[in-house]
Order: sequence, then C-alpha cells, then structure tokens
Amino acid sequence: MPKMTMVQALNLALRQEMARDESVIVLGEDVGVDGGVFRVTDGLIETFGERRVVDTPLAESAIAGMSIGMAVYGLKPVCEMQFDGFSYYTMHQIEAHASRLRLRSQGRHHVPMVLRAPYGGGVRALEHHSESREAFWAHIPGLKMVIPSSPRNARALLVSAIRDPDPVIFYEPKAVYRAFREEVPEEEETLPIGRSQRVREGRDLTLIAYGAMMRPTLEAAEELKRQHGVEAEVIDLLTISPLDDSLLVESARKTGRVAVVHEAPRSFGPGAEVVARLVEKAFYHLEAPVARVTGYDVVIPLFSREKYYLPGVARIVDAARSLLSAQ
Amino acid sequence: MPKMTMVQALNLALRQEMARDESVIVLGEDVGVDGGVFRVTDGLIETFGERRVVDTPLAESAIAGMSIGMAVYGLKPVCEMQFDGFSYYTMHQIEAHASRLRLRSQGRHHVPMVLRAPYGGGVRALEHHSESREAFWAHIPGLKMVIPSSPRNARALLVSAIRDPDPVIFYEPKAVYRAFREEVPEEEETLPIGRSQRVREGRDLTLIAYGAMMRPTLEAAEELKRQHGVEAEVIDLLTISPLDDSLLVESARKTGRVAVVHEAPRSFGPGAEVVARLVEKAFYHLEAPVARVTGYDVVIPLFSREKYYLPGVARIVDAARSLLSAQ
Amino acid sequence: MPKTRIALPDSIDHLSILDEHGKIDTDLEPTIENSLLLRLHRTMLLARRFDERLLSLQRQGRIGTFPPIAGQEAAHLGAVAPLRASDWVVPAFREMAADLWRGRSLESIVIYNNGFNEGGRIPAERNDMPISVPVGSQILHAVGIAWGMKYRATDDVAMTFFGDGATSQGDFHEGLNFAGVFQLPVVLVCQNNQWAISIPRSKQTRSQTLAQKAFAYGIPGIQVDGNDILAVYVAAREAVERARSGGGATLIECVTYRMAVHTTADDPKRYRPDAEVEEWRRKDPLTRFQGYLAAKGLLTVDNVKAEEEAIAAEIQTAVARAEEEMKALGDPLLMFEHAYAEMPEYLSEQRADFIRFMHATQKEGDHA
Amino acid sequence: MPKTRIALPDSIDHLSILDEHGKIDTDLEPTIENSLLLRLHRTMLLARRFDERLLSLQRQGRIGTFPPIAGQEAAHLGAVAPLRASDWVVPAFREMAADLWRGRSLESIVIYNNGFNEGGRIPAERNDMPISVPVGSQILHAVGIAWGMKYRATDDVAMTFFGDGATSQGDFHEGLNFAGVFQLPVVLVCQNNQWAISIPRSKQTRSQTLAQKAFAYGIPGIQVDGNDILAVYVAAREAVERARSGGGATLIECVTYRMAVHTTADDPKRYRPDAEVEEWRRKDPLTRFQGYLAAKGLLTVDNVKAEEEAIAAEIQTAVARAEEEMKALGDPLLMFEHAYAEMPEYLSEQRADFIRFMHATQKEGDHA
Ligand SMILES: Cc1ncc(C[n+]2csc(CCOP(=O)(O)OP(=O)(O)O)c2C)c(N)n1
Ligand SMILES: Cc1ncc(C[n+]2csc(CCOP(=O)(O)OP(=O)(O)O)c2C)c(N)n1
Ligand SMILES: [Mg+2]
Ligand SMILES: [Mg+2]
Repeated sequence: MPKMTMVQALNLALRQEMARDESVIVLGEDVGVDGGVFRVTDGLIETFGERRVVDTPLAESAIAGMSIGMAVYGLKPVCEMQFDGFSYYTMHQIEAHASRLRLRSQGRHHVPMVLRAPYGGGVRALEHHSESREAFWAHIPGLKMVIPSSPRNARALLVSAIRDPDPVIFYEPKAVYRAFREEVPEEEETLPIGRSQRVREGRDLTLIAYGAMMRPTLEAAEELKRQHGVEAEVIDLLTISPLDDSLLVESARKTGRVAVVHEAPRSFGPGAEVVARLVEKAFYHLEAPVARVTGYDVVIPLFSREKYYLPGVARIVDAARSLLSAQ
Repeated sequence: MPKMTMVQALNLALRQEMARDESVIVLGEDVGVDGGVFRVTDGLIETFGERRVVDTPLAESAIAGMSIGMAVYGLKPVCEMQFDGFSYYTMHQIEAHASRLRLRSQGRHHVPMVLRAPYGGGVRALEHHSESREAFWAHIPGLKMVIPSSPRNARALLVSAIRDPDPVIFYEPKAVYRAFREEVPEEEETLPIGRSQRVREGRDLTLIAYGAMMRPTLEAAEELKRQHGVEAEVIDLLTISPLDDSLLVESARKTGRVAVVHEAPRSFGPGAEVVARLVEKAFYHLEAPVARVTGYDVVIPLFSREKYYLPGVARIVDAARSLLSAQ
Repeated sequence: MPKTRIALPDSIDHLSILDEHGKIDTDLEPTIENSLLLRLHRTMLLARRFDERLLSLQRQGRIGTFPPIAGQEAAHLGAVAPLRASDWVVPAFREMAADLWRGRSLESIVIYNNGFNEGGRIPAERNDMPISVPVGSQILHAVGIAWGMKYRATDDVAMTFFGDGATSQGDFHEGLNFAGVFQLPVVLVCQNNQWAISIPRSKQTRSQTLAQKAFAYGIPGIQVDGNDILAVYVAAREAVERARSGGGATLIECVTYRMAVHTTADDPKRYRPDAEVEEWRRKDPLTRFQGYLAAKGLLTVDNVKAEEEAIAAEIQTAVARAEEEMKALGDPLLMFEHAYAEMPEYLSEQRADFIRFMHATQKEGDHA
Repeated sequence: MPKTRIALPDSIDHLSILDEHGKIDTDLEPTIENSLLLRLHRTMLLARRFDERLLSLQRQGRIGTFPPIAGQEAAHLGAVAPLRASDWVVPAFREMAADLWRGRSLESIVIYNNGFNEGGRIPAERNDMPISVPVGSQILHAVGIAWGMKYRATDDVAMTFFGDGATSQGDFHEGLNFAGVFQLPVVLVCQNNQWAISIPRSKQTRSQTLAQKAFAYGIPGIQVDGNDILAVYVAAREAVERARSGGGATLIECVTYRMAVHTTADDPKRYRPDAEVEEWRRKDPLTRFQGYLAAKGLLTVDNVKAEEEAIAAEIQTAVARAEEEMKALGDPLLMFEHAYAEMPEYLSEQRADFIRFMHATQKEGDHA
C-alpha cells in the first residue's frame, strides 16, 4: 500500500469517486487550475476537465447554495470552503435549505452534497484560518458533521460522505494535512458515517477526541503509559453529528474516568454534548467528573500564541492525571 | 406600576434609552413606519424620526455589518432581525467582526451593538419563524447571548444590553410577547448581564430554563408541588453566554437532582453546556443524571405539530418524576 | 483618450403590450394558441378565487398565516406559460398562480397552510422546488439546477421567482453573478410588486429600475408591465428560448402590485395609502386579460359565469377533501420523519422516549 | 410606447492621465502641491522597499505568511491622498501603502506578520479600522461608519478598499445598496488587480467593467488606470468631495496588477503566464510616477538615491525595533486579553487553570 499524506489521501478519494460516478462535481474557490490552496484538488482539472472541476467566483453562500441546487438536481457536488473561518457565510443556506429540503419536499428532494473545509490551528496562518466551529453544524438537525483524523480514515470517510444521501459537512484538520503519512489502499475503502472508533484499548481511563487532536491525545496515552503506567482507552469520534454514543458509553462504563479533547472553545462546544451523553447513559459508572480539555473561551490567538491555546500532550496528560487522582 | 406585555416593555426600554442617549439607533426591516412586524418598535419613528429609526433594505448581513460600523464609530445600534430563522445570514459578520474587533484592534475599537431577534415556537408561524438556535451564538467568544423570559426582565435586560460595551445577541421569546402582562416600573431598571436568577426556591430538585420555557417550567414546578408534594427550585438563566454557573452549581449541590429545559434541539444544545458545568463543579453532589427536556433533534415541525415538539408542562413533570425516582 | 466614456452594449427595455385600458399593441401581440389562452385564463380565475377563499378560511381560523397573491396573477402565469414539464420552477412563497399552473393541488396548499409539513410534498412526477421562505435564498438553487441542466446537456430551463425586496439580498447578487459567469439556462423573474412588507420599492434600492441590475452581471435585463400577461409571456418566452439555446440567463422585472396584505398577519394601512391601492385596482391583470379575450371572441359573459361556477365547486371540493385528509395527519410521530434518509440512533431513542411519554401521559389523561 | 428603451442617466468613464510611457494629459493633470507629490513619492518608495523586505523576512522565516502589494502602490496612495486625518479608512488586507500613509508603523506590520495580535493595535489618535481578512466583509463596516458620519453631521468620509474578487461577495452588493439608499459619504475603492488568487478577473464576473456595477445601486462609478497615481488621485478627490458635500457614495475601479504572489503561501506559476507579469512590469506605478516627478524637476537621481538610503535605514531600524518589542510579548496570558470589556468569570477560571498548568508543567520541565 502506498504511504500518503492526508492531502494525497483526500485527493485519491475525490479522484476515484469522480472516476466512478460522473455525477460527482468538485467546485469552489481556486479548486481548479490552482488545485486548491492546500492542493487537495490538485490535478483533478487535468483529469476531469473544467466541466467537473469548477473554479467559482468568490462567494461562499453561492457555492453552498448552488451546490444545493446541483444536489437536488441529482448531482453530487463536493464543494470546498477555502478556510473554516469563511464557511459561516454558508450558514443560512445550510441551515435553511441543505438540512431541510428532504423534509420540506417530504422526501421528493434530498441534498447529497459535501461541504469540505479545512479547520483548526497549527499551520501558522492568518486570522480566520484556524477556527474550529464544528459545534455550529453539529447542532443542525438534518446535517451530518464528519472530521477525519488520519490519511486513511480521511479517504474512507470522504468516499462515504460523497455517497451519503444527506448533506455532510466535512472538516479537514489542516494541521494533519501533511503532518504524517499512512498506508492507504488503492482499492476502494469506505467507513460508516455515524460511527466512532476505539483506536487504543485501555482500562484506566477514556480519552475521547477527533481530528487534529487525535495525535496529541494518542501521544498523551503513550506518555501516560510510559511515565505513569496508566492504560488509557482512546476513542476517535470521526462523526461529530449525528453523534454515536454507544462506544463512548461502553468505554465510560468500563473505565469510569473520561476526558474529552477538542480545540474548539470550551463553552457550548462539542465536548459538552459528549459529557451530557455520558451523564445520560453512564452516570452511575462515572468515578470522576468528565473533564474537558479544550480551546479556551477566547478567539484563537494569532499563530505566535496558538500553541498555548491548543490542547497539547501536556494538558491532556495533566487532565488525565487529575482524573485518575479523583476521589 | 403599569402592567405591560413583553412587547410593550421592550418598546419602553427602547424608547427610554433613545431618549436618554442620542447615540442609540434602531434599525432593521420594517422597524420604522410599520413599527416592526411584532410592533416592538411601534411609534418610535413618530417620536424619534427617520434619523434614528431606520427602515433598511432587506439584507440581514448588511444590517449586522452596518451596525458593526456604526458601533465602532461610537453609536449604539440596536438592530432587529425579523425572525430568528433569518439571523444566520449575519453569522459571518458577527463571528468574524462583531465579536473580535476589540481583540483585533487591541482595545481601540469595540462593538456596543445589540442584535435583537424574536426566537422560538408557539405563534403558529411559517417555516423559519420558530427556530431556537441560541447555541450558535453562545459558542462564539467575545459575544454575549441574552434571553429574557418576562416583560419586566426583558425591559431591564434590554436596557443593560444597550449599555453594554460588548456586542449582545438578544433573543426575544415570541411566544411570550403577548402571552401575559407584568408590572414594569416607569423608572429606569437594569439587570446585570451574566447573572442567572433563582425564581423559585425548593429543595427537592432543580429546574433550569430560560426564555419561553420559563412558563411551562414554573407551571411544572407548581404541579409537582400540587400533585406530588415536591419542592422544585427554578432558575432562569437570562444570560446564556457568558454562562454564569454559580447559582446552578449552588442549587445542584443542594438538590442533587437537576433538569434543564430548552426548546432548541437537544444535541449540541445549550443544555449540554449546563450539564457539563454541573459535572465539572457539582459532580459529587449529583444524585441522578442531569436530565435534558428539550426539542428533538429534528427541524421544528410546522405549527400543527409544534406542540409535540416543544417541551410542555407534562414533559417537564415527567422528567422531574424520573429524576426523583432515580436510585 | 485619457477620459473616455466606456461603450456599454447593454440597455434596458420596458415592454407593455396590452395596456390598462385594454388597448393592444398589435405589432407586439404574440401569437398564442386559443387553447393556451383559455387555460391561462382559467388558472388565473382559479388562482384569484382560491386566494379569496384562503383569505376567508384564514379569517375563520381554518388555516394559518399565508401570503395572498391578488394582483400578481399575470406576472406569475405569463412567466411560467412558456415552460415545459421537464423545466424546473424554483418559487419564493407568493407564486400560487404559478404553482397551480405547474400542477400543485389546491389540497396541498390548504394542508400546508394548516401547518402540516405534508402540504409541501412534491409529487414524484413533478420537478420544481417547494416554497422557499427566506427571501432571495432560492435564487442560488435555481442557479445550481441550471448548472445541472447544462452539465447534463439537456435543453431544460430553470425559472426562479423573487420579489423586489429580494434584490437587496447578497444571495441575489451571488446568484446572478454565477448565472452570468457560467452562462446558465436560468430565467430570473423579479416580482416587483412595489412593496417588501412596509418598505416601498424606492427605499429598497436607489437604482432606477430593478432590471438594470442585470448590467452588473453581463446578462440581459428587461422590465415588463407585470399586469399584462401578454407582455410577461413575450418577455419570458424570449428569455426561456435564450436559455434553452445556450444564450444564458435573463433578468425579468415584472412591474406589478401586491393588492392585498403582505401576509394575513400584516396591516398595510400602517404604511400605504388606500389611494395607491385603488390606482392599481384599475390595472387589474384579470379584467385586462378578460377584456382581451372577450375582444378576441374567446370569452363571453356566459363562459365566465360557467367557469366561475366550476371553479367555486372545484375549490369547495378541494377544501373539503383537504380537511378530510388532514384528519389522517394527527399522528405526532410524523414529526420524526424525513430528517435523514436513515434515522440516526439517538433520534430513534428520542422517538421511543416520546412514545413512552405519550402513553404515560395519555394514561394519566393529560399531555398539555 | 409599448417597447421603450429606458433612458438611464448613468455612464462609465475610464480615466487615465499619466500613461505607461510617461505621457501626460495636460488638460486633466491635477494641480497638486509639490510637497504632497514628494510625500506621496516617499511613501510609495517606502512601501515598495518594505514589501521587498517583508518578502525576504518571510523567506528567512522571520515573519509568517503575508500578502505583498507590489504594483498596487499608486492605487493605494492616490486613493488615500485626498483624505484627512478625521476620515476613516477601512482596509482589506493588501493596502499596506495606504496603511503607511495613514500612519501605521512599520513595526506594527512586522509584529502582526509574526502572529502577534498586538500588531493590529490602532493607536488612540488614529481613526481607521484594522486589517480585515474575510473578503468583502469590511465594506459594510465602512457603510456603517459613513452612516455615523452623516448622523453626526460631520463632513468626514469613509473610504474602503477591496479587490476584484470581493465584488462577487454578497456583502459587496448589500454594502453598495445601503450606501446608495442612505446616500452615505463613503468611497468604495476596488483594487482590480486582475486576480483573486488563481481566478482571473474574466472568470470573476461577466460584466464588462467592475465600475458599471455602480449602476445597480444608483451611484456613480468610474474606472481609472490604477497604476497612474494622478488618475487615481483625481478620481478619489472627486469622490471624496462628492461624499463630503452630501453627494453620496462612489465606486472607483482601479485597474492595476498584483505583480507578486497572492500571499507567500501561493505559487502563481500554477495559474498565470510570466508574460502577463512582464507586460505589467512595463506599467510600473513607481517608475511612472518617478518619471513624472523628474520631468517636473522635482526629483533627481541624487534625490532618489538619498531617499533610498534613508528608507533602507528606516526599515532596518524598524525591523530591529519590532524584533526587540516582540521579546516583551512572550507572555501567553496575553491571549486572554481583549475578549470582553470585563473578563467573564468562567474565562477567569480558565485563565487561572492555565496558570496552574503552566506552573505545574514548568516545574516538571515540559509543556509541549
Ligand atoms: C431572509 C429573510 N429576511 C426576512 C424575511 C421576512 N420577510 C418575509 S417576506 C418579506 C418581504 C419580501 O419582500 P419582496 O421580496 O418584495 O417579496 P413580496 O413579499 O413583496 O412578495 C420579509 C422581510 C424573510 N422571509 N427572509
Ligand atoms: C470570505 C473569504 N473567502 C475566501 C477567502 C480566502 N482568500 C483570501 S484573499 C482571496 C482572493 C481575494 O481576491 P481579491 O478580492 O481580488 O483581492 P486580492 O487578493 O487580489 O487583493 C481569497 C479567496 C477570504 N479571505 N475571505
Ligand atoms: Mg415585493
Ligand atoms: Mg484581486
């Protein structure tokens, strides 16, 4: 199996899905000739032409709204937001239409579109280029909100998202784009949307994370083992919404101690929902308050101070140790 | 003291603040001659003229964006969204600018604007006229998110919001607009933003709600007492964000049993944050899982089925009784 | 040539064929088959009467808030008449006459206005989008559908409707710009009915016409007398043909008038003089069209009377049938349908809990 | 008159005074005080050299990503030159020459580009808004500020900058429409530098000029040679005077060129031919302006040499000072500042926990 970066793996997913199904269309700002500012769509225009790889004018609401129309018409648009921080221009189109046309038309229309956006910090970028606002989308009924964490699962989830009959917001952790390589099979591979994964077994505590936070979380798990002899179970959400809580609940019941990690601001963030689900379904097994290791409730600072804002290995280990010493 | 509806009380707040401070400007769609579709701005144009009560073209992003400019220039714009369901068009302006200009300019500029929007169900309205998406705004650092529940606190909070140096999203429960009257003093009255209120004392369990959900919650508390001899403590959040958890924590420590009520969809909704805070700060006092009595994770149905979607007295009582029978 | 006037090829025409006094410009009069003229008339009359009936149902509390269409029937029907079934209409919320022409049932309208999502159902055999309430937002969907039509190399056309107020929205601008850049087969029909709730056209924008906004996107724009069904038809036909033949998008501004309330929750006395309404009453598109048809010998007093009776019966039956159908819609569990292709687990749990709760409270005899 | 051409009073002029061969149209040549001309030249030269320096700092890893301005200096400086201090400039992100003219320090630019929020600080004595990254969004702020100016009955003016790409955004449309409807003292300066990252002007919109988009809002529009500082100045002065005297908004399209990369993260070789860049190099605004000043006897080779040296020293000092200043910005707790006027309780708790954590891990010797 070839080793790929996440950018290459996403490109593979797009390339194969476009080859497989000519209703798949890629559109957005600079996705064509330029190959996308992160090069996720690199070379697609050479293979599939301007007909299927569409450089659009600079207008996010239109990119989303046109995608909705395309999807209703029977195409499978995969549109790109250049950065997470500009995707809120599409909020109205997504909330009012993408997520509801199935309901509004009583099943006659549906919106099999994918809206891709690089999210999160870690690449020394400008303001609005490092946000993590997946909670916005996760709160909208009728939408799906997916965040991969590695090249291989990114490829498989993007394929699933494209084939999904419902609209999927697909956030790509830009810090992971080129951070490491992983074997990704040439052959088609999908992953079910709406399922989280246990990526490390452990009995002492549970760490729940997703996206770019998976790496520091896994490192923290290693360090906990190495330095403290603690076996942390690690779960990768993969789908934020609809949130599948079965694995979380199972793990929390086993370990009784849970921390959830994300880079989004803490208050009203995705971690709160994880806590609420665990309280609903595993309350009597919890031996300590579920901890949230997250971004702070401020705008993510410009890049020189970003590292203090983003949860890192040390903060996760610190939280885990508090959890373990509880009671 | 005259008895007023919430609409009248809000009108009083605007009228008095405009008289007191000529930098207060009211703007929005149909807020002038028409007095607002709910009549909250009724008569203001007669008193203050077109200069200060501004009918705008139909463009929500512009209403918000222009308000940002006005506020930076030193005015205090109070802009109206005709309905909650159209306020997401302003998400970009609010997220990218209103909430950040203080930070971006390092204190040189700030954005003392208020964005008012009627929210929630209960008035037999059309699609997009009954949403409850306060969680969007609550998740944005730098913003404040306020929701009154009665004529008197609506008036006092709106006055505080107008005087606040930071941007405030002010959701008005349209189901309460004309539902009942309350004494509202002619004299100036404010309420601190960022403080919740205990509106009923009790020792058996805690009900936390806000906005339109306060009435069924209080009725549920009455019914719990009448039918089951249970003393429910009731807390009105008033400010959703920045969330003041001190009272919630204090009450949860006392009763050990808590339900949070809102009409927003459950997942990733405001209730999750309440649960998370209680877990962080009152975990060892909780005798049962914190319950969420909320809208379901679907788009709020058109009005004929709305009553099944919205939490009512019976659902709150039902949840309270489960809480009490836990363990 | 340091200060040069730039030659702009575009210009804006105003088109009017059948004037408010019934005078016809025979040079411009389109050749339309008699059967089509009569079908248009029937739909116009049906729409007018049904609109009146909805208003009375609303006053009786038998439906909820709705937006009447009176005065705009010609601007609806003239526009959709050149379309074929495989084309797509992407409406706003005030194009009931166009909806009826496209095959929407009276029943579905009554059901929708009673607050049942089922009233929005689009039958499998029909294209077209359901009603779109957020002003201007649907324009982008029409652009996307037109993109699909071009991609699939059909010669179908998407036609979208929106009001004068909608031209202020960002989505209007973005949609027209995309339509221009991609040369899409889309017809953009602006119902300039002079008001956006209480905001008059003059306060909506400072541009002299709405049609000239087409300049900004390099597409043709035309202004028509929207109460003249012949003028609307001619402009729409030209635009539809342009779109079908690869000529791209057209903006049509129909100058018309909203005769009634904005919605039944609105009181126009607060913001506009009766005299203005009276003035427009003289330009009524229905009487104007009827005069034309009578002059052509296609309509007699007796014809009209017979049609009125048939229409009254049709409406009567439809309302009764809708009220009957709604009895079958009482199941609250329907609110969990159509959220996703497959119901997510947590939503199933919520649904199950709702069922438990309903049983429990029904047993106790209250579920307020 | 059933099919009538509507008389539209608007038209679009193209203004050019000093052409790329240095030929001057003496009829149109503005009278500008020599001292102003020389100050403009100095700022232009400073901006050019500082831009070059930033590029080399970026290549050395001493600053982060930034958007170079080379080629657009005339379109920046000609626009802001007619402003006074009490006016407000509302920039996008590529108007460094205008920023310098308005008093922004070189230091703050270095600090900002090093990823410190402190670099965005606006000094108390200066109006103007900080950099705005989301394309087109800032236009609305200028409109709101202009609203305030009109409300306060000042004769100040707001001037906002944006690119060709920005004209596609909904916020551009909404902003210009509001500016027209409320007749606001705002000057809308479009930097049409032919590219929005990889998207050429021709794919951004189908309209022949960007200036003609003003028609849609009933405001005047003009296109100018953006590499001709005299033409830009004349057009801006006219627009500023119109705005000051209650005549409302103007759209100015400066036709210019982005000579360098979009940002230092961009590779224009992927999407545009070198030949195009070469062609524009011949239109360089700096050499053109220098030729004009030399012909006027205001600039000699020696003058320029002296200025170049002074500027090199100024830049050198500023970079050194900025790098010194940044040493004092190491405190991570600064990230909790300026969120609100008063820090909310829960944020204070987070801050306290951060302090606890920093102490704990510093003690253990790692805080990766
Ligand atoms: C985005 C949005 N903002 C506000 C509203 C509330 N609203 C409904 S109709 C309307 C006026 C629309 O005017 P126009 O576009 O002229 O259409 P008309 O009602 O005249 O048919 C308004 C403000 C809405 N539906 N959508
Ligand atoms: C709303 C938004 N979308 C996307 C981007 C990413 N982006 C930054 S600059 C740019 C192109 C801007 O083109 P133009 O307006 O012509 O300005 P220029 O860069 O040429 O100065 C894009 C797409 C952004 N900053 N904001
Ligand atoms: Mg209208
Ligand atoms: Mg550009």
